[in-house]
Amino acid sequence: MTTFLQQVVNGLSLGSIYAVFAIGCTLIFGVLNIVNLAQGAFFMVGAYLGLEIALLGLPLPLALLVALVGGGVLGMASELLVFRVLRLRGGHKWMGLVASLALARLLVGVAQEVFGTAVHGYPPNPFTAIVWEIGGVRVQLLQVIVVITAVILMGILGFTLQKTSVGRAIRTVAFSEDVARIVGVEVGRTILITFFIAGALAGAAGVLLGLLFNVVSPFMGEHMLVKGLTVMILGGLGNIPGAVAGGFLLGLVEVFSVAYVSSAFRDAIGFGLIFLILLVKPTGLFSGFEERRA
Amino acid sequence: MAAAELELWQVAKRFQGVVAVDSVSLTAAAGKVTALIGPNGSGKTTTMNMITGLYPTDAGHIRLDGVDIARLAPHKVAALGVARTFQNIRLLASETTLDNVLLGAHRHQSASLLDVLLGLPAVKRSETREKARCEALLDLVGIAALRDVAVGGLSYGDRRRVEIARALATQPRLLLLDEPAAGMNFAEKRALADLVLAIRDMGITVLLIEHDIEFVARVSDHIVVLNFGREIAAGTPEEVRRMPSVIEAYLGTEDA
Amino acid sequence: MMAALDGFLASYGNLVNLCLLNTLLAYGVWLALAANMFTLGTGGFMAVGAYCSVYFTMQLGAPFAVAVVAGGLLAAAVALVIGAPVLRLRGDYFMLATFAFTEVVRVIALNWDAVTGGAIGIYGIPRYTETWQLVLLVLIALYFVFALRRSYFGRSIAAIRQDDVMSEAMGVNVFGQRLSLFVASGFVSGGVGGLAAHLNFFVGPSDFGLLRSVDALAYPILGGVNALLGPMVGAIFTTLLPELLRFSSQWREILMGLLILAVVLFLPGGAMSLLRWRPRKAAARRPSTQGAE
Amino acid sequence: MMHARLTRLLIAATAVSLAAAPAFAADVKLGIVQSTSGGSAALYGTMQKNGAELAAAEINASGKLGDLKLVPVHQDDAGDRGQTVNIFQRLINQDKVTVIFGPTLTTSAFAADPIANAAKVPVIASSNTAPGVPAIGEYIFRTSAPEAAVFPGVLAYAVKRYQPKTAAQIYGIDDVLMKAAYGVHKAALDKAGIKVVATETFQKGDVDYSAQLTKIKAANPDIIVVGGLAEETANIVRQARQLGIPQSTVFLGANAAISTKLNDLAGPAAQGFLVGSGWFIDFDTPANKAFVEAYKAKYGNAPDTFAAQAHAAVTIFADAVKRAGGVSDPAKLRAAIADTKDLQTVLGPFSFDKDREPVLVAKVLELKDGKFQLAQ
Repeated sequence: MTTFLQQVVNGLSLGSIYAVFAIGCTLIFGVLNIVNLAQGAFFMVGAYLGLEIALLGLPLPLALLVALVGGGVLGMASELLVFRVLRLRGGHKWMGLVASLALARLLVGVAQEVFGTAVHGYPPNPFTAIVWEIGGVRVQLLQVIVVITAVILMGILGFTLQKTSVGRAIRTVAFSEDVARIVGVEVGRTILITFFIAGALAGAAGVLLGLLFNVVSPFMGEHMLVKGLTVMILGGLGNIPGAVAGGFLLGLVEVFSVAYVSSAFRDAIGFGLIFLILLVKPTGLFSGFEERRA
Repeated sequence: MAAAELELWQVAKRFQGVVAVDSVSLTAAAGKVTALIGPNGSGKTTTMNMITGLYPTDAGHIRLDGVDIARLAPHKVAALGVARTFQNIRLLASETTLDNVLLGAHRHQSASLLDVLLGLPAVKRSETREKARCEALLDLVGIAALRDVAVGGLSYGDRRRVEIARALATQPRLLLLDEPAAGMNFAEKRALADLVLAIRDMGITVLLIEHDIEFVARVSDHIVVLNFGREIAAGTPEEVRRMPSVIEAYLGTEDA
Repeated sequence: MMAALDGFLASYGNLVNLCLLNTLLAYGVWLALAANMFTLGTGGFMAVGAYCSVYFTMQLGAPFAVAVVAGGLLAAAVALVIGAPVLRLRGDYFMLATFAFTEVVRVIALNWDAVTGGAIGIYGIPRYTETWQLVLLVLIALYFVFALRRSYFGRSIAAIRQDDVMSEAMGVNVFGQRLSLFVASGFVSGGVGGLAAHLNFFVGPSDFGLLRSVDALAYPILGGVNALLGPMVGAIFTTLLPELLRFSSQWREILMGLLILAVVLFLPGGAMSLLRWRPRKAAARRPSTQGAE
Repeated sequence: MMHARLTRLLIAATAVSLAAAPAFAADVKLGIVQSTSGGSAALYGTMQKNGAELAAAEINASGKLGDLKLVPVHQDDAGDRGQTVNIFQRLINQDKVTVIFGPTLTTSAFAADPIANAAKVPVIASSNTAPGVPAIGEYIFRTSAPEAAVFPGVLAYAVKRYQPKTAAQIYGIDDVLMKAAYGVHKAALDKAGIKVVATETFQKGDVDYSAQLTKIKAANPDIIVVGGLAEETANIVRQARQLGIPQSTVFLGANAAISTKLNDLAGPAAQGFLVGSGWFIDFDTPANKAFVEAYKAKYGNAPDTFAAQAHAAVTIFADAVKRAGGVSDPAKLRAAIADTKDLQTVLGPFSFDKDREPVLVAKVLELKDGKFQLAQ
């Protein structure tokens, strides 16, 4: 039982980061029906930006903020330099995938040039040292902070989408660009904001992961991208509450497939699961509260 | 290649609980022009999509010469001799007129994949035959001169004609036309009406959806009026025109 | 003259082989892309073909040609099995399902030591793949694609790519054609896997992951899906690029990213759209609107 | 007129380039094939490139080879086997290199080494530790000690000091190096009569090992054997301690885990970590001290075991060139490399055995107070 609860704690803290990252991916899909494969690179850059701030001895909230803004700016840049150009030029949707992957490659190359190929860790912080042991289950303060931060970020996003004019604009564009234009939404600006939010979430996820697991490297984004895509499928493409639930679910599935099946088949179980979900219920496990239909 | 009779019996369709077609029964008599009219949202295009197999029906029968086609995949419905045009013209913009029409002839090509890969003469034979047939159809709809032009650059009326030629290239026994006259000027509509009658005279049953009552009255042998997913009236153009329920349905939409 | 060729091949033989192999793969992927199937399953099919063919040559002692065909057939069979359900999915879901397939294959390869050697892979594979074989296969592939494109199948495939609903209504068996193309794509990918395995003495699971699938997709897309030679141009371009940029050492990754971005942004129809060569006389009058979906 | 001038210009240019083209007779070209981009391979590829280039520069400066000058030609294969083969072909047939140092990845070695072997160009690898690499051919050598050469010593030491009865194993299942290391570890544990109570795996790019470690914790082993690179091992050790696996449960690592990164990333959690290696940064010999200093001065960071093994590879080659009296006869050069006996390198006295595997005094190291020290 202790082991079980410990695995739940492990899964939830990992899942919260998956969720934050995947929300960004799914948000862009919901609005534009495209997958931005550069999100993983934004995640990586966010982790480095946070690391640089932390190495300067500045407080961690500031590191998170810088990563948020940095990731967001990169997100906007990807829209302005790549996706908008492609839309204007009538490029096929495939081109967006290839282009975003090239962008990711570029950013990884730059990161390697600037930060080197070695893995870096965040400087020791007081939170890692504090560990509670509740009935044999060990919970780190850092895990709690990461999960709470993730929940707060998701809360802010939810509030923004549901209650603010920006959120309404995003939802309108997601519903239909034409309708949005008719009711006077500035579509271009709204898409730009969407990319900012998605990039910011990726950047924030980078800092959270870097902090919790102490690993920052130029190649960390690719791995996360795969997780993000998996979560998107679990939750249903474009479904934000689904991505939240899917993130936590993937965290738990990974942990429990290690715990009760075998770590050698962890990924086979994860991917086998999404393969089945796609075949049986392609709209995702959580399509009950899906906001839009294609 | 005799004209086919289409019979719908209590056909229904809903989308996520929203009723699009409640219960429609109608008959398109063989070799006649039947028009399906009604206000926007009355279920006309949904009905047409069910006939062509695009949407599975939720209830009822769709029979083509007595054979139920409600559960067939669209290409199988097409193989039974049902062809259609689309309300929002669906052509391959970068392809030429002839190539677009040749797509309709797809199911009449007789060369196998092996013939194609080995470059056997059967390929050329089949292609030449179908090309000739399609060119004749271009002539029939009056756009022979546009044969090698990419359809993206054609006028609205011409593109509708390409769609009709493409549908005819499938050699249908039943032709479904979804708002064929939309966006056409007076002269074009007249020519189109003549074309529809000519098609009927070729022995093809025609079922058309149209808003232009003048046009409908001109070409139709029989009219079915839909509202709120049900047929509310049916008869010859003269009969339908006098029915109070029809007038009400049309006036009603102006209020909404 | 022959001596010059020999000298060239001694230095660049592997590069030539890779260009040919990737060209073949590009046409395999093109088969899927041509009907709007954005498949990330290529890596998985290659793995199936590679391991199967190596099993045939090394364990069963089968002739090389038999082994490659067996690899292709097994990959085609797998494509048939997963294709039937997966093809019912819409665009992005299809892409993600094939991606999941490739990853599942990779994890199986990592764990099925008896056949795949696990992470260590299989080494000491005899070198059977020859340049002339690859040239011949590329020529055959080119001819088949050429014949297919200009036939009525080519027309219906192009129609499926642009508007599958309309194509279906016109009597084209969209599902049947997609499935056939997917299976054919699996066959070619599996065959290429077998050829690749017998080129460089070694196969391992890291050869066939997501990156392999993405690279394979990039070939025809960068070259141009609408042109006969597009996949070949894309494959050769992408294969030569890292070698051509070798002078830039550490900047290579960055330059590659930039160059691919430039191609995508400035030539959204692929590199072949540079030529704008059209076989029919209507070319000049074609409108510039493209990629309508 | 214009034409004539252009032609003359072209002729002149050709003449100049022809004159410049042949290398000086005194140049010895060293092909260095290491991944400096393309994912995790770049982590240790860069280290090896640096180590090899440093060694070449030092040898040139020392004048040990007389008028022979070592000219390193580095090529990045981006961890991609296809590119490795391309590079080997070109280095051998076009650049006419005398020797190749590398490649970074074992999988690349299996694909590319046969080409060099056929062309009689010696290859000295410094990071391929999987079994079977030198067996590719008699021109293939390595300075990287295979796991089998170092781990039994480490385990013997651990048995003597802690008397473990049970062990858990965790390793990178998709990494050739680690999969091979796992096999060696397992065999050694079995031989020592230690029961393996849990076997867990992870994959490249994983950062969270808590699920595996929670499982291991439940099995309560006396020791934990990790088959992972330094970065991975560091996180495993750190997360294990966070999950409450006590400091008394000692970690044993693979050869590849020796890096200052281990301490940087794991911190005090790694206290007591045991590993075996041919080299460690505080290895107290004049050659190694000079190497560490020079490396730090030139590249701004500390060398790791891969850098040292690459440095040793070049040193061994230079020594063989001297003994062979030049590089004109590949067979003689090969024989000289193979005959390397007790050569002083940064790894200590170095020899090749008859299978062209390194013979090194494997040292058992313990991470104490942030530093690898000889275990006492």
